[in-house]
Amino acid sequence: MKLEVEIEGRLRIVELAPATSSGQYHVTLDGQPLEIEARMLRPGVLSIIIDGRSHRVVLEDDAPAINGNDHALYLDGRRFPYRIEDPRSLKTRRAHAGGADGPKVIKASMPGRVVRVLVERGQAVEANQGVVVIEAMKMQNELKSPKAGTVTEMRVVPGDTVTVGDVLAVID
Amino acid sequence: MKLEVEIEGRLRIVELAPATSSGQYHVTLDGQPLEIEARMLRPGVLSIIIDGRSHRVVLEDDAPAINGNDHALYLDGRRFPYRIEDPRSLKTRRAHAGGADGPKVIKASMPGRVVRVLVERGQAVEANQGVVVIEAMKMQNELKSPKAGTVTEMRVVPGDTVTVGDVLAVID
Amino acid sequence: MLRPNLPSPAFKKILIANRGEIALRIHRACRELGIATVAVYSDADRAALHVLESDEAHWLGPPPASESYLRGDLILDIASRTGADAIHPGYGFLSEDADFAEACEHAGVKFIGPRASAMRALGSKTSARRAADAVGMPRIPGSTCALASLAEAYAVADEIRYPVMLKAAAGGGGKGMRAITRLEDLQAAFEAAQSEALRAFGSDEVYLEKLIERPRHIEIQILADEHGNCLYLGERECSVQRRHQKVIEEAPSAVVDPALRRRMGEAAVRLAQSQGYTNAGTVEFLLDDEQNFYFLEMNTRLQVEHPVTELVTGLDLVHLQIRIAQGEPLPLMQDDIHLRGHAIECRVYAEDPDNGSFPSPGRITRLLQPGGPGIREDCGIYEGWVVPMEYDPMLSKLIAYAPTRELAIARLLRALDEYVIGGIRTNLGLFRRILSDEDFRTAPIDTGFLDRLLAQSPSAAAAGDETVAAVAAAFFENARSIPAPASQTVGSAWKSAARREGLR
Amino acid sequence: MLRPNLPSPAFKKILIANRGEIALRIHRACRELGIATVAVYSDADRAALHVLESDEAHWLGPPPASESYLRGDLILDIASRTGADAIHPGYGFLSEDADFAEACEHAGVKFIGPRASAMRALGSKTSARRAADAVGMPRIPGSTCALASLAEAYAVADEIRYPVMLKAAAGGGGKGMRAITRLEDLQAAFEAAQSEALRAFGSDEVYLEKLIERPRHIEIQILADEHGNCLYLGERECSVQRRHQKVIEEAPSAVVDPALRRRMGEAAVRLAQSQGYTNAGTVEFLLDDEQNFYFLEMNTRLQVEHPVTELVTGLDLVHLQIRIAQGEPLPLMQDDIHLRGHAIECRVYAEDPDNGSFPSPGRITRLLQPGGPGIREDCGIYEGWVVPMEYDPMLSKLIAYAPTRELAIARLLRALDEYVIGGIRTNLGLFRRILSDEDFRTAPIDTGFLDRLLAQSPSAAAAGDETVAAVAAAFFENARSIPAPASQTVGSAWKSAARREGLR
Repeated sequence: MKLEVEIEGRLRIVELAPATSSGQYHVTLDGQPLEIEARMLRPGVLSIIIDGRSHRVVLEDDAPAINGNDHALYLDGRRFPYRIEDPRSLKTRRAHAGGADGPKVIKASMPGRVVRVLVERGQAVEANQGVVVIEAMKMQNELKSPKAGTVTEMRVVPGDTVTVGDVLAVID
Repeated sequence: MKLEVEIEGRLRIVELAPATSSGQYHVTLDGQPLEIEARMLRPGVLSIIIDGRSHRVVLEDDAPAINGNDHALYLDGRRFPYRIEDPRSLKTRRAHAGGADGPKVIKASMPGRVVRVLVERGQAVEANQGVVVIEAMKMQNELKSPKAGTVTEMRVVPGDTVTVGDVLAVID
Repeated sequence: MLRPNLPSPAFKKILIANRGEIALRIHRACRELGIATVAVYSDADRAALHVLESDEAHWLGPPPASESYLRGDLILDIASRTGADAIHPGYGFLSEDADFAEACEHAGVKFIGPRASAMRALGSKTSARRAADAVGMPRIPGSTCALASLAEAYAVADEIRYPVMLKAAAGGGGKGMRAITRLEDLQAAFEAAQSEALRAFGSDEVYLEKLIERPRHIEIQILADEHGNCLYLGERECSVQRRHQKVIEEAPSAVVDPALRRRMGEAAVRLAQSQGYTNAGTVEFLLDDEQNFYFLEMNTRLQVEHPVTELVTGLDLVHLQIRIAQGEPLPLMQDDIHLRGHAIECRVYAEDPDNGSFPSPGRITRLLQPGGPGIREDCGIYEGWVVPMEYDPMLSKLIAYAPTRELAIARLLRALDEYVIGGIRTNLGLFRRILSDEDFRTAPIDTGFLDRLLAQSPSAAAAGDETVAAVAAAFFENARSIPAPASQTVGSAWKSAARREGLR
Repeated sequence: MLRPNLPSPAFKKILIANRGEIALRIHRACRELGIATVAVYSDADRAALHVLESDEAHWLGPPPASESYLRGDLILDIASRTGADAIHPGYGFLSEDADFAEACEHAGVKFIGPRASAMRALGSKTSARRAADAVGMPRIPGSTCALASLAEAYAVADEIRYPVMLKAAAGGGGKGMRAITRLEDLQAAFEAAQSEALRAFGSDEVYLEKLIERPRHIEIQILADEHGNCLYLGERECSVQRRHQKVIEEAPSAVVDPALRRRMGEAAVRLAQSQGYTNAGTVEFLLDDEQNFYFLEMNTRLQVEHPVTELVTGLDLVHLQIRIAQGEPLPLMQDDIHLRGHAIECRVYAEDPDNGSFPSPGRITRLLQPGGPGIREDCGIYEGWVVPMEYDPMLSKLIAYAPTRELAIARLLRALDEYVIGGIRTNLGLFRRILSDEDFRTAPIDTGFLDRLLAQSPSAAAAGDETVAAVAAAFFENARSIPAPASQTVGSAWKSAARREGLR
């Protein structure tokens, strides 16, 4: 099994193959061979021993897709967001990400309830102008326009419940 | 949904029907109606509120079938073995359980390793004579013949690993 | 020595008018004293731990606190229906609501806390300042009551000299606070503080104080029974704050010596006794770098950070609150209180460090909790639980106790290494950073410490090996593409392992 | 007061030659002192908690201890390969093996425990009895060395008078022990004890002692550094035993007053110092009902029940063991040791109460662990782990600390209510029974207490409501027949709840 893992801003190529005895794996990372002993303790909790070093790794499978990352794992108290895909689709997505031009979507960066909508459809906005205010756990978060332009869509009204990644408005 | 629950030596008839609001159930127990608020917190862990009394109940789903019980649950620090089935098969099984006559099987009452086999096939045994010795966690358990008779089957040899309920020998 | 219990009408049942970790902590104390508990819950909390563990549980209303946990009328009604002898309010919600305490008195249900009159006298900042002046307690120079006008503000500031601080009379949590270093900034700050106070607390009363530079926040825990006895249980150091919210608390303070502890403790006791205060309470002070202390305010309830005091005194504050409310005299005297060792508490919050520390409610998908020597966790969460978006983001309090401050810090770092909360984002990483910081370890901290620390970029040498992370990601993906294993081995080799482990 | 640390060659890496809860407990101490850890494991323990938490982990061999945890040669080889400065043996396995301690000394790896010579002098019962006699320590009248013949047994019994007790010289755990009340039973008992001792310990040496009726088992914890300083840290009461195995331990003992504590403590220190003993050790005594104490034996290692001493003294014994082994002088003096509060420990075992308490290894399908104030759990298990059949059935030590014995009992009962271990059978129910027993609560216990309690049938009024159990069983069956819910509500109503909880 060969996988491309995008992690900490780098693309790593990992190949896994079970070795003869149980729990042993031949692994290559970016072409370098590693001998690894691995156990899935329960779904999402992995024990890996590499060269005598013991690591417990925990998968955060319901992780929100902030920053475009699909998954995250915890290792030694640190959270590693990562993405796994085949090289073709990764390049495609990068090509499509585009520059500063074109319509911009404003997404909810935290789950919560919409308490105020500060602009309306068709309205002109400045860069960094407040657009929507979301509240959760007694704290309010004002989402701002990433660029100057016009509000072409406003998808929420006060009282709506939103979750991370929901599109709130579009600015063009 | 109507179920017969054999628990603490009694057969209880339970009917469950979801009520209109979420988590509410109309339940009848042996014909008596109960209003119940129930939540499965995660598989095997249940919260029930009956008449304002709050209970957390935990299912032991891999419970060994000691004493012929298929399941067990924990409530307020007490373990309740129970069995659920339809009345026809229950009666059938009871009818088949039979009396003191007929062949008797000797089953492992704990998981462990067979360290000694004390009798051999064809040998005559007394009631309470030792048949097989199993060891686990530095303790040994001698399994005895439930009646006088002849060893008609001996299914294990020293060194075998057994689990609860495995048939070790048959006496007739 | 502990005095023997006197006979008194013991409570048989207590209603706990709160949620989360503090509701569970109070339930545990009741259980230990043989008292049945009644939990209350909103729609968002049906599956919360305080509901699961209690003996009885009753529904209050919809998720917003104003329709559930703040509904004193519904709570008193449940207390009456269930035959509860007393109500413990915890902290927050109704705990400092004198009207509610009074309603309990009228309904014949004991409110576990001070009487409404003492709560009124010491709960408002301005009336508490007058009470503090009356007992000669040092306080920060400034206005005793709300400023009537901008002109008065100018006059007071001129008298006490700049820098000065504007504060909301009804406030807390940093809302309505403004530091002013120059005369020309006073007008704008005055207006901003008034409008912020009005929005946050429904009152635009503000007052003015001398600004103490690089102060420490030190507070004294007191306990008073209904027979006139009042004790202080040493201090807590709460200088590690962010946006005026406490983040880490410890006991004892690294800078309070026995003589200062005694002076502060005796001042706190005098204040409490002057108003007939009963039950647990905390007197908050600022301490300047010349060991002068200034009265700040009094919290007329149990504090979030009470466990650090419990660990260094060996006492249980909630047990003692209940015994006091039952009418028992305090079972010990001031000379029986000895501090031993050091305790530090972290407030674990659901907040997203990569997103401005905004709240992060949601489902907890994985939870691995620390344990072992010297670790206490007062927690209200479990794996699979959905942290609701309606309430305070505090998930848990992780507390370490050890013979010395140095070892308590090391122990807390060890426990943080064991702790994993997945599915929601938390501030666990923030504690690693604070506890490893040289200034924190050598203790020259003040209330501005954390803001300064966070203004620096984190040191590059973060834990966690990228190579291991990349390989682990591949194993998780590999596991995703094959059926869930029934055993402890990755992939298809699991059967042989199951056999080896005696499972066949 | 704690003395400041002296400079000494600190360990950088320690190999932990053990498994289970004690391996994890030692790992935590190392972490807290900034020392890296090396775990070792057999095939049965690849997924054990001590392996997961350690910095390094190395494979030893197949499951049987004789092929893994008892292989001192393999362990020393791993210590050398990994560059470990020291080996901590825990308890059991190699912890009292003087040959192994000596091999460590030769290999230049520090053995964290006494030197081999002191271990030999105090580890065998007969040589320890001679050492005890030499320092004038009271011991039970009887033979000092192994009985040469049945004739000698008759002579000694005649001199000390019946009832008498035969014991194995190399033994422990009740093996080779026989109580004899009449002359005519001596011969049969002598032969049985000899053959049992030979089978269990490879030596048929037995000795004879006066039988103390209704004794308490009281032991003194000592700590000795390598500079001639030796302290006693108070006593532990371990009278609640079953088949001569400790089940519940507490500190302090309800019957030991300061004067007796001091006499026993000083006797224990004298014994240790007479043999140049270093590091942690425990001197075990029997106490009769007239407060006479008799030397029983010495355990030259850390005990299972050390946490109760840690809780009442506020010290960390494993930290101190490591510092002593590093060559540091003890950081405190006898006058610095003060006992505060009360601690009780339960040894949680995998055993089946419905099946003669036989071992119950297997997979832990559900695990809900207690927490909160005053609860410490030293544990080596987790949900999903398969408890192996090859080792000791101890899963965990649950320990409660509170200001008084009464509250410590109540707290432990509260924690037991929160504790659920599913999939394997455990003795959790036994602790509920002991802690609720009137004799245990009022403390007239002796080493026969538990056998007498278990001979009675349990009281009928067991907890747990059958009606609720029957209804719950139906809900579980209902859940089995529908797909696993993605939310917290039973059955099909889950979607609306998910919406309400903000999950859509």
